[in-house]
Amino acid sequence: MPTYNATVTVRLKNGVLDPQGKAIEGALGSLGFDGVEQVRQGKTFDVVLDAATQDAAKESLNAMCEKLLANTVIEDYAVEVAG
Amino acid sequence: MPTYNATVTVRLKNGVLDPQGKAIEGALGSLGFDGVEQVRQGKTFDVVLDAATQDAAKESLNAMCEKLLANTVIEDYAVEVAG
Amino acid sequence: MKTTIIQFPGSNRDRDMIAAITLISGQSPALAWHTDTTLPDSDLIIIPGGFSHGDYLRSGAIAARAPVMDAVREASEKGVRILGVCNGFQTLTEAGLLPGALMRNAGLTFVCKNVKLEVANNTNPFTARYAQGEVISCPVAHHDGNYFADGETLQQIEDNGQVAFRYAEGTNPNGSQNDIAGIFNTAGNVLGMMPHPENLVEPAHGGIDGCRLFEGALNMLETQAA
Amino acid sequence: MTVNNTHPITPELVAEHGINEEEYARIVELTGREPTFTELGIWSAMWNEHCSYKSSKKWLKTLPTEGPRVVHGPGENAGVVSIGDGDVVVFKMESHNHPSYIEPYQGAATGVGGILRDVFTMGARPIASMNALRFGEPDHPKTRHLVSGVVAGVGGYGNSFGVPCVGGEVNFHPRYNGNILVNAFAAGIAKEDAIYISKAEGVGLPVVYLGAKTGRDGVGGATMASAEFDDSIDEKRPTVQVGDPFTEKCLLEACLELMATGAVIAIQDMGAAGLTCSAVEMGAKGDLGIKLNLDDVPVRETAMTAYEMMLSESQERMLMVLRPEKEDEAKAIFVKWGLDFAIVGETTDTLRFEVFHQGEKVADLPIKELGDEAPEYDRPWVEPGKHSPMERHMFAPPDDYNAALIKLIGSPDLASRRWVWEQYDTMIQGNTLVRPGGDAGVVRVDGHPCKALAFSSDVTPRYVEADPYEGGKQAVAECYRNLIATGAEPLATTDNLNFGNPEKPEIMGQFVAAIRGIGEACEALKMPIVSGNVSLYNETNGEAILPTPTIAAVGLIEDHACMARIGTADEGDALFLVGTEAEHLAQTLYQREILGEECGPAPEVDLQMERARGDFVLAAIRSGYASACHDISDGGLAIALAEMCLASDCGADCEIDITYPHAALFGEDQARYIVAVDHEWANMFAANSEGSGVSFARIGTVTAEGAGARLKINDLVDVTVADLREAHEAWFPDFMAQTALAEAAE
Ligand SMILES: Nc1ncnc2c1ncn2[C@@H]1O[C@H](COP(=O)(O)OP(=O)(O)O)[C@@H](O)[C@H]1O
Ligand SMILES: [Mg+2]
Repeated sequence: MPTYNATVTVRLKNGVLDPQGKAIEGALGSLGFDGVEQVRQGKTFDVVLDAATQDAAKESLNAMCEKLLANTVIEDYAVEVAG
Repeated sequence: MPTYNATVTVRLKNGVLDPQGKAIEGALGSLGFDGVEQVRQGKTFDVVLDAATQDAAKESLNAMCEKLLANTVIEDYAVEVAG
Repeated sequence: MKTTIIQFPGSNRDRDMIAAITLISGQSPALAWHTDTTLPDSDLIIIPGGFSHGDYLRSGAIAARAPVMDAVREASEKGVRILGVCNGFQTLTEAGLLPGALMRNAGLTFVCKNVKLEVANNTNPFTARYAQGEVISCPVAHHDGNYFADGETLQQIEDNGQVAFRYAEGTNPNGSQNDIAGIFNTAGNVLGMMPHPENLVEPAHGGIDGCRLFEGALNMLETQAA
Repeated sequence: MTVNNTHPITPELVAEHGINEEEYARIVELTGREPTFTELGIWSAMWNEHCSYKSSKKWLKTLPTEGPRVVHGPGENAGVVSIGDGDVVVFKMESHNHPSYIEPYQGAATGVGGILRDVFTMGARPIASMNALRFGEPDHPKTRHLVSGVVAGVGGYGNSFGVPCVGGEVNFHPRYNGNILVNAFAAGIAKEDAIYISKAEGVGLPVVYLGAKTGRDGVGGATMASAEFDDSIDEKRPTVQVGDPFTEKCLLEACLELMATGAVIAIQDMGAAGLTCSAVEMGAKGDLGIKLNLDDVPVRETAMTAYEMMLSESQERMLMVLRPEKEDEAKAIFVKWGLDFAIVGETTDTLRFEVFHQGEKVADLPIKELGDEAPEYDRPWVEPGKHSPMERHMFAPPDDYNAALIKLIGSPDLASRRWVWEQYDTMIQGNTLVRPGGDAGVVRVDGHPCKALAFSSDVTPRYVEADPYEGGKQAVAECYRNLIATGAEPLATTDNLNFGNPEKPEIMGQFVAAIRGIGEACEALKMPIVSGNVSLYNETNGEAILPTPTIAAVGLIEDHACMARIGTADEGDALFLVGTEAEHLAQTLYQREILGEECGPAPEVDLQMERARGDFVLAAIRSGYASACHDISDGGLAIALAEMCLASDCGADCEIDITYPHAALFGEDQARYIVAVDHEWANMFAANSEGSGVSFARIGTVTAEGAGARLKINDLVDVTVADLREAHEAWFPDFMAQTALAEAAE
C-alpha cells in the first residue's frame, strides 16, 4: 500500500471564543507589533498513513477528524493529502 | 493600509518528542484506524493584519514568529500571506 | 538578604511563595509587576508558579517576553540568584535563561501529587543544605513539566553538573528526559524546577524539606534556619 | 452598521422560548402590550425554570435557612456563614449538567468558572472547591469520553484559576447514560463587614460592565438548560460557551482590589442570561430602575442584536454599580488587569428596565415584575410508594468473604478516585490539611493560627430513588458524618437538587419528599441551607436520572491540632465501632455488586441517633482521643475498615461480636463510625462512650504497617492490604486506559 503525507487543520468555528488567540493578540501588541487585528489559534496534525489510494487516505482522515482529531461541537477541520 | 489574511504554521522540529502526537497515534490505533504511521501535532495562527505591502506583512509575521509565536529551540515555522 | 517575587497576570502560586519566603526569612519579599522595567535591589529573584497569561500559546511564553524579564536577565548577568518554580521554570526556559523546553506531560494530563526528588548536585548554594543523593518527598502540580533538550544540550547539562534535582524511585510524573526535575544555568546562579518547595515548608504541608532550598538560596546559616 | 432588532412574535416563537400560552398572556398584561422580540427574550430568560425556580420555589421555601451563624441565606450569589473573628465563609454549589454532556471539557470548565464567580462576586477569595460527578454505566460508549473531558475541564479551569480541589464524588449508573451530572462547589473566605451583595442603592449612578467581551456564546443557553433532551440535541450545539480561566483569575484580583477601594455599591456576576438577569436583579432588589445602552457594551463579534446581547452567556463578566467619584480609580484597576471596563447604563427611580440600542428603545419593562411575578407552580405530585422491608435473612451470604471484599473495594463506585483528583491541584495556596481521599477535605483559615474548615459533598442516589424522603435525610446525614469524622462542627449546607421532569407527578413527588427529608435532617443536625441550585428536566427520551439531591456542607475545626484523619491509625491502636451491628442489606453495594440486584428499601436515618453519635465522636476527636476516624457509608463496616487500612497503610485484626456476618460486614445502616484510639486511652474512651449512652463496641486492633499488613475479621476475612490496594487503585486507571484518549488533541 502506498504511504501518504497529509495535513489536517482544525480551527475553532466562527464565533467560538478563543482565549489563546486573544492573549496572543495582546502579547503581540505589547511587543510593538502594530496592525494586528485578529489572531485565532488552531491545530495541525501531520499524519503519515498507508492507504490504498489518495481518496481512501482522505476518507480515512475525514473519519479520524470526526472521531478524534476535531471536536466538532466547536471546531471545523480541513484535510489535505499530498499526492 | 491594506489588510492581509495570513496563516502561520508552527511545527515541532524533527527529533523533538511530541507526546500529544504519540498519544493520538495510539488513540487512532485503538479506534481501529490502521495504517497510521506517524502523527505530529502543530499549531496554526490565522492572523489578520494591516501592512503596507504583502512583503511587509510577511516580514512582520516572520518577526512575530521569531519573537513569540514559535519557540525556535524546539519549533520551526512557516508563514503564508494570502494575496 | 532581599527577595523579589515577580508577578504576572495569571501567576497563582505567588501567594504561596510570598508566605514561604516570609516564614523562612522573616521578611516579606518585594513584589515586581510584569510591566516593571526595573527591579528593587535583590539577592534572590523568584518567578513563582501559576498560569501566567493563562499559559496560552506555550506555558511561560508570553511571560518570558514581558518587560520585567529584561530586568531579570540583567540581574542574572550580574550573578543575582534567580529561582523559577513550575511556571517560573517554564518562563526561564522560554526566556532563554535556562536551556531546553518543558513539553506537555507524557500522560497528557495535569498531575498533582507527591514525588520523590533526588538531589543531583549539592555543590550549589541552592542545594548546599541537602546531602548529595538525598531523596525527599515533594509535591508537583503541572501540565507541562516534561523536560526536553536536544542530545547535545542534554549531554552538556549532564557533563556540567547542571542537573539540580531528578525524580527518583520511579516517580517521574511527566516523562522528563533523564528524570530531570530541576536544572541550573552554566553559571549556577539560575535554578528552574518543576516541584514546589514552597508547598513544603511547614509541618502542615506534610514536611519541611523545602525550607533548606530557600535557606541555601538566602545564604542563611544553619543556626538561623533552625 | 445597524442591525435589525425587530422580529414578528408568532405563537411558534413564543413556544420556542419555552413560554406557554397562559404565561404569555400574563407577559402581555404585564408589558401592557405585545412584547418586542428583545423583550420576549428577556421575559423568557427571567421566567424559565433555571432563573425563576417556578416549579421548585414553593418547596424550597420550606427548608430551614436560619441559624445563629448565618449572615446571608439563600437569595444572594452564595451563602454567607460566620466562622468567628469577624470572618465568614461564602459558599455555594451549582450544576452544569447539560452543557457538560454536550461538550464535557468546556461544560465542566465553565461550571467551575460560574461557581467561583458566585463566590468572589461577594468579596470572598476562593479557598476550596469540590466537584460531584455522576456518569452513565462504565461500559456505555460515551462514558469514558465524558469522564475524561469533564475531569480535564474541572481541572483545567480550577488549576489555572488557582483554587485547591479538596473533595467531590464520582458515581456511575445507567440512569445517567443520557444525562450526566456535574455539580461544582466553591467556598471563599471574607471579612463579615466586607461582603458585597447585588442590591443597588442610589439613583443616577453608573452601571459598569466588567470583565470579558460579549459574544454570542450560549444564546438560548438558559432555555436549553431547562429543556428536556431529545434526539435533536445536536442542533442545539452552537451555543457552547468556552471558559477562560485566565480572564477569571484577573477578574478575581481586579474585583478584590476594587472592593478594597470602597468603589463598589453593588455587584452581580453575569451567569445564565447574563446581562438580563444581573441588571434586573440589581435593580429589583434595590427598588430601582435600570437603563442600559447596549451601544456601550464591549462586544467581540460584529452585528450583534440587542436580543443576543441581552441573552449572551459569555463567561467571566460582571455588572456593578459604582460610586461615581471613584470611576477613574476603578477603571485604572481594570486596565491594569487587562479587562474591559465600560459604563453601560445608570440606575433610575422609574422601576423600569429600559434597554437602548442604536438610539432605539428595544425594551421597556417593569423591573420588579420580571422577577417577582414569575410564575410559581404548585405542580401535581404523588407521594412516593414505600418498599416493604427486606430482612437480612432474605440476602444470600457471599461464597467467599475475601473475594467479596476485594470485588467491592475495586468496584466502580468504591474504587479509588485517585485518577480523578491527581488531575486537580489539591494543595495550591498552601493551606490544604486533608486532600481528597479521606472523609472531608480540610483547609486552614489563612492567617489564623489554628482554625480550619472542612468540606464534604454527598448523596446516595440509589437510596433517594428507593425512598426519596429517607434518601434526602441520608444525604445530609452522610455529609454531617464526613465533617464530624475530621473533628469539624458542621455549620451550614448548600444543595444541588438534580431531578427529572417536574411536570411528571412521580418526579415531583420525589422532589417534594426529598426536600422534606433534607429539611428535617438540616434542622435536626443544625446545618441550615444557605444557598443552592435546582436542576430539573434531567431526562432523555422520557427516562429520568436517579433523583440526585447533592448536599455539600462546611464544618469548622477550631483547632487543627485536634482533628482526625482516615490515614493516621497507628499500630497498636484500639479500633472502636461507634454504633451497632448492621442489619440493612437492601440497596447496598453488596446487594448490587455481589448479588447483582438493586431493590428494596433504603436504610433509614434516625436523626436523633445521628446527632447523639456525632456529638460523641466530635467530642472524642476534640479531646484528642482519636488517632484516626472514618465514617461508615457505602459498602458497610468491612469496606470502612479496608479504607482505613489502605489510607493508614496498616493492617487490622478484628474480633467482632456479630450474629449475622454478611449483614454485619456489608450492611449500610446509618450513623456509624470507626474510631482508632491509642491503646493507652482505650479504656477511657470506652468509659466515655458508656457514660454518654452511645452504642459502641471494641472491635479490634491496628496491626503492623507495610508489606505484610493484613485485614482480618473474625474467621471470615483475611486479606493482605496489598491485595486490597491493588483492587482499589486499579479500577479507575484500567477503565480509563481503554479510552481512545479523546482529549489527546486538546
Ligand atoms: N470528583 C472528585 N474530585 C475530588 N475528590 C473526589 C472526587 N470524587 C471523590 N473524591 C474523593 O474521594 C474520596 C472518597 O469519595 P467518597 O467515597 O464519595 O467519600 P465518602 O464515602 O466519604 O463520602 C473522598 O475524599 C472524596 O472527596
Ligand atoms: Mg466518608
